[in-house]
Amino acid sequence: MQSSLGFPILTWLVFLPIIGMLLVLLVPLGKDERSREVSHIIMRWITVVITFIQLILAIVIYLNYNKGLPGVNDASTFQFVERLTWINANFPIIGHIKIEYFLGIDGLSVPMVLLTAIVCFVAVFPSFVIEKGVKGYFAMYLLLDTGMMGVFVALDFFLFYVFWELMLLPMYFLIGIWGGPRKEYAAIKFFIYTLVGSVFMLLVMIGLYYSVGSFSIIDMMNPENFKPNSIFEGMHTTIRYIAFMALFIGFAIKVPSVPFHTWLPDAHVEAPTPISVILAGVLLKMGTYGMIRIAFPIFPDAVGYFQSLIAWVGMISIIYGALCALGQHKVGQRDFKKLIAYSSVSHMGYVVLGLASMRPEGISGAIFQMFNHGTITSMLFMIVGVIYDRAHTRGLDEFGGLANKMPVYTGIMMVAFFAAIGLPGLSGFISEAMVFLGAFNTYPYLTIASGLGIILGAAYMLWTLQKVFFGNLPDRWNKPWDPTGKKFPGDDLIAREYLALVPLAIIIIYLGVYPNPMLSLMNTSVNYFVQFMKPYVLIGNFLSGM
Amino acid sequence: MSGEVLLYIGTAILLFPLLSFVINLFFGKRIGKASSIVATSILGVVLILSFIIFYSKVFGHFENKLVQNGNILLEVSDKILQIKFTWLDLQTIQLKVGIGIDNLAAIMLVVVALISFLVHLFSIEYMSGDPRYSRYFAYLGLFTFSMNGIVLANNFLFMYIFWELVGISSYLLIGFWYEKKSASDAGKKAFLVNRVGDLGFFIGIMILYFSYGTLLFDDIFGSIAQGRLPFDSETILTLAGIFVFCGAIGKSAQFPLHVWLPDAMEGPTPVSALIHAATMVAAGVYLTARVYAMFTASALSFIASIGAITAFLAATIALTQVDFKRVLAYSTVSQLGYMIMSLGVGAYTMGFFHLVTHAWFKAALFLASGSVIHAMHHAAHHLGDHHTDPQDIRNMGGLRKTMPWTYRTFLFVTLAICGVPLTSGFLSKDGILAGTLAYAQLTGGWHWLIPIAGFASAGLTAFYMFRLLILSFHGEPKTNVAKHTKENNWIILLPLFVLSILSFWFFYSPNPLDAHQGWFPKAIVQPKSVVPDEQQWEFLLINGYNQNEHTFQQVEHASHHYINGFEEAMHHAHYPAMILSLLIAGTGILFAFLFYQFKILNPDTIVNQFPLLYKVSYKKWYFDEIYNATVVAATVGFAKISALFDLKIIDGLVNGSAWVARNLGYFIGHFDNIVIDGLVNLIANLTGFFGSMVRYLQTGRVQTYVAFAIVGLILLVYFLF
Amino acid sequence: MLEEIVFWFFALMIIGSALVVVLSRNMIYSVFALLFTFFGVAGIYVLLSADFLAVTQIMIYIGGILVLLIFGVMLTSKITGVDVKSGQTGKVQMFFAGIISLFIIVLLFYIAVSTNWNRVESTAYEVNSTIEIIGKQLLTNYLLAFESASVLLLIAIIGAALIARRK
Amino acid sequence: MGVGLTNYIVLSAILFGLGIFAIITRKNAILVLMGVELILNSANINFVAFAKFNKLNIEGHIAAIFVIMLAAIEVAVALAIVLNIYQNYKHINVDEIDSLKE
Repeated sequence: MQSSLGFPILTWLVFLPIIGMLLVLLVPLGKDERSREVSHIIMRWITVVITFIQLILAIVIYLNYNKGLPGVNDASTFQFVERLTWINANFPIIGHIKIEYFLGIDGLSVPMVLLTAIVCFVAVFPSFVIEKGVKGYFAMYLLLDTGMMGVFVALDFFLFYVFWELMLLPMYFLIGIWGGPRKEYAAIKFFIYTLVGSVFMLLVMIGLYYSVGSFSIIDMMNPENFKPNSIFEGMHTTIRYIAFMALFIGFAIKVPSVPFHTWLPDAHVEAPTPISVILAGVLLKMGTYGMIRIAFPIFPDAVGYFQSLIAWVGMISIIYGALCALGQHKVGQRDFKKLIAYSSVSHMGYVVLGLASMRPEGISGAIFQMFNHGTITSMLFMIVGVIYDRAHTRGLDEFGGLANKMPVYTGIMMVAFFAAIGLPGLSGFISEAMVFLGAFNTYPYLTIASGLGIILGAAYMLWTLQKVFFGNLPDRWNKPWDPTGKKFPGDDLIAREYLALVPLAIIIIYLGVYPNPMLSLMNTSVNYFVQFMKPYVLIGNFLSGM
Repeated sequence: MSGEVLLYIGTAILLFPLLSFVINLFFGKRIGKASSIVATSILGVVLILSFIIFYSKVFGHFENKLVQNGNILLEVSDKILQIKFTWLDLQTIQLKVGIGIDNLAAIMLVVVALISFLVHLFSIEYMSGDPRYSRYFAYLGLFTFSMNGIVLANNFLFMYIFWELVGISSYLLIGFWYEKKSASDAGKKAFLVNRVGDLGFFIGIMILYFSYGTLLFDDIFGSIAQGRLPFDSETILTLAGIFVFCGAIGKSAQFPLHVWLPDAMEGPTPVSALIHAATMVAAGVYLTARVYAMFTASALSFIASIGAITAFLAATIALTQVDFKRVLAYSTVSQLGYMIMSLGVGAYTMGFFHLVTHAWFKAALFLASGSVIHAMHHAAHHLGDHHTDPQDIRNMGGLRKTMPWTYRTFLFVTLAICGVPLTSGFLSKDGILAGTLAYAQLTGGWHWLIPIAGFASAGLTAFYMFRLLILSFHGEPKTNVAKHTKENNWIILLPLFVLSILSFWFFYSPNPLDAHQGWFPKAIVQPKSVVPDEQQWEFLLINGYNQNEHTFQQVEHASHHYINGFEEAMHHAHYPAMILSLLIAGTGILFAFLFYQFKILNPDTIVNQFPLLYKVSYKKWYFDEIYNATVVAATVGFAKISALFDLKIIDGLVNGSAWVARNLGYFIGHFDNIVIDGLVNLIANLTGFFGSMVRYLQTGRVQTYVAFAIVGLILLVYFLF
Repeated sequence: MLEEIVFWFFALMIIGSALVVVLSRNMIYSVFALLFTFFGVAGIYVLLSADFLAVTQIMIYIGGILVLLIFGVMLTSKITGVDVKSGQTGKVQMFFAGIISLFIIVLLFYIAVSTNWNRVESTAYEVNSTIEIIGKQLLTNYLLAFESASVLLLIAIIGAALIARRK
Repeated sequence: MGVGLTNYIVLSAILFGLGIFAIITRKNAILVLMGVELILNSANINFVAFAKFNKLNIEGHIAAIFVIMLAAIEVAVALAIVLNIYQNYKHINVDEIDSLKE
């Protein structure tokens, strides 16, 4: 099926940043201070323009997306499909290998494509403060963009894996070179954790290939495609359970779910602000996206077997993450960013819980939560970045009374904080409520226990709010942030920060009041997905008609 | 007016305060002082619209009508006017929401709009000079919007949404002076304590959603009435009711979550009047009334007990408090307990009636206290005295002379809250006490404790309210500040007058001794319970009475017949309850005068005689201490443990495995170096040897390369031909 | 007959002087021997009825390139003349180079002889001069190449000047 | 035996071989350059000879013209490079300029 737009929009979407990367690499670095400054500005704006075009492409996709087609395991209803043979050769020993360049999107991936485009665009603005190795930074940034976008549109498992790994490397360098004091530790930790997950994925992928004879994820979803006597043939076999678990752990590391989460706080604390934004905003979603795109539909029988375990993982992540976040007020470096990193663990727990529910509300809520967490947490990290840029510290105990010094900033911050708490009228509420409503049907007690996460979430957020923004300003911050007035004229936000924060705030409020534009995108696919999984899994079906 | 028009007006009422919020938030700085005028005039419009709705709905008649307009369904009947539309569309599941106006909502709208308007008016003067003047009015707008949302919600989802939104506006307003740590602490505490209640509320919602797949009140109650129970179990139905009631426990500051309300007095006083006395805290009562039909007998007993405990507990605490606003706060808690208790025992109408009357006089009390504090504050400021706490009643006294009008209104509304005849307070309180008596008679056993708690609190209320009045207004000024107070201007006094006038009986009933002769009981009739008959009190079952047609007119005709056994018992209990409550209130007032006015009895002797009792009361039954020591400490402790666990154990494991892997790596590295590398090196050396041979060819000289190229050419030609 | 004599004269002149170019130990000799080589080639051109080319050969090669080369020699050989002699590399290299050169000569010789050249010799003097034809061709069929060549020349001039310039 | 095409080709072959010899053996960069000139001349002889023995096809002449022109350019640029090398190394011995090895 040809792309419905007459040009391969997904390819453009994915590889546009590569073009941007080449452009950035071609910008000559001047010899003296001023010409170098000029070339930095050029590189920054190249990145802004490229990501902006990407955003526009994503919006074009959104506008032309047909909401009536389900996708999921039906290759003919994927949209904007591009399918070419990429590698098709006979190899000695391993035999015939056919790998396709197979891109396409459905309701499960469209929200993620939009999210990636939005987050990559807004995260460029906090990148403006990077002064060291600007060329390498933006080149890596754009490469990372390609990798992430590729993961969300690839339908060939091998291609998916390639993009997955492609994303890993720039991230490693971005943390390892432009990070904080313990950057090497954080970078290598991130790298090894993710690599472990990738290895699991690779093994299962190869096994699936020999069982199915194709790398197409869609082919793998159909049990009839499994060759007789191949390792994954049949249903409810031990090897399938093991394979599912391997995939699940691989993705859970990325989510990250407790107990595979400890790379996240370190990576966040050390990463520069924009990279934290991307890490929390997009990268974490790849884990849950992988579950719903690959792990669940390929091994539905194993999902049924492990379903309650998955729900437990979600519930523990929610509560444990929230407790750890609360604990940051008392333990350790009392780092603002670490607190938000743990809150991410907690919020991504909602996604896992929602997925485990296998109900339309739960899964829609989970995908919506992925999107919302992407926007909200991006905002939170940028908010931390704003004061870090000014005060060069992120200690929770070192501030106070910022509300008087920076009123607009505080106002915008409140939107993000309250959205994270799950205040109605902001997008976080709807997705969390949907997750809860869905999950309660399948796992009532676990859901009630997860409810504690809401209270704890409010506790650590309000505590932070009080410590950092309320009260009186310590004397050391009384003077202007920047005495020269060049970098930060005035105390409050500067235009660049408005550009990054205000669009996100608008999205959060808009989707909080009127979520249907996002829900309608995924409805058909989610319902189809639920129907597809239904024979294998536990669904709270007290309600007649469901 | 036709039903559709009323619904549009209702939508306007909902959205106008939001407009005020947006205007003041974004343009407040620019328009400066005018922000108060903008906000107040918007609220004025809302007030007028609310009166229109009130009049049309309560005294009007509507033809049944259904209008489907695209996604939006308009439903008009005598019972309720409502809009339903799909908000969350998941194709297979469509979550419908909407707004509905029935008599309950119509009356509540007027309460909210009027008090909100008066508080806006009051604040123009009270808040003048505050650096965040416009922000204050923005928050008030947000609050009024959310409160109207609660009132108009016809489904659990909207109810919950606006429930949280009032929570957040309350948080913002309590912590309005956030430079004070105590203020931001109080805001945080209020929000978190409410969150605990809200979690219960949300669990209740989840149970109901799971069972019925919808969140509209109509549909849920309809399904229960058809005998479909959650999890097919009456116990779960009871539990669902109690969980939903948890929301009310939080918001209406009922035992055991009442601890946030007194602290909330850190907010500006008009806010206390609006949110923490009259409207938001009454939302819990409103919610209980709204979903009254789904409570089983057990759930109602639970509600009644919680109410009774709260009423008594808060009254005992109020006895010894010295902060003007805290006394009023505990009084509020106590009165809210009354309302909840009333709903719990089955006196539905009287409970809601008390909500309305209490809203007027409690708002008046708070605004009067605001007037006093404002005057004290100005006097202290004038004298340059920054040590005298303007809220401490031990610093007042003699204000009767300096602030005569405030005193008069305060006196009148104090009489109202004590339940003295000719006031609205008497009507509602008397009704509630009669209800508890009837309830105890009909059920017996330990339920007799409920009327006892009710009467005891009535007496205590009379005592502490007069203690407050006497200590602050009578006698001689105890400080210089009190002596120099001045009466406030009309902007402050006008709301007081309006509210105290509304506390006269004649607004509600022609007979100052019996509320049942007024319009109120006819407008607010107890909804027919939808729970299975065997799960409800027999005396609450409505006999031969079609709840779907309880219009004003029909009820008027039916008023001589009791709708159920409870009504009858309550009617019989009316006079005993009245006499008893008058006696007890009179005793309370008398003692207050004996103690504080005539000084015949010395309060200190009592304190010395019962130090424990005094301490318990003064320390608020140690609730804060107990919570801090248990729940808060445990949570923070768990948080600390988790954070440390994460840092040391999980991360330790990760780093430990990294360490193991590294050392394994070293070991393998050495093994590699010696054994495997030996082999590899051999091969490598061989390769290297050949390489170095070839290397001689690589001289780096262009000439050599040319020579090779030519040799190559020759060979090529040779082999090709 | 005359043609043969002329051919052999020039051929020997070319080979002889080229040998001197290649073998002479003195650079100045080499350069001057090159002059004769070029001159001989010009003669061969005349023999091949390429009159314009012959003139060009003399003008450019002898008048331009050779002069440049002499300049190069003068500028680089320290003017004292110490290093005017350009010693050849070792004998081994000479030997190998000789073999390679011989091989290639033999190879080409073999090719030249063994190939059946489909030659259609024109009547030698059909036209008086090739100048007119070349001129027309250059400005019609080969215009682009011609112009490119001029641009190339310009670039080369600038480039050469830039490279040779002292820092 | 008349003077045929073969004569010219053989002549050019010899000239070519000598040019190669010069390039390989000579140390001095300028002499290497001269070798190149010899090669170019041998090529030109071929062009013109083939032109003559192919109905006096003028294309051969034009090719030769361009070769001459290229030779001029080459010498100019090459000499410039040689001078530059001379400035850096103080000699122009090609076999000692072997930084390509590294």
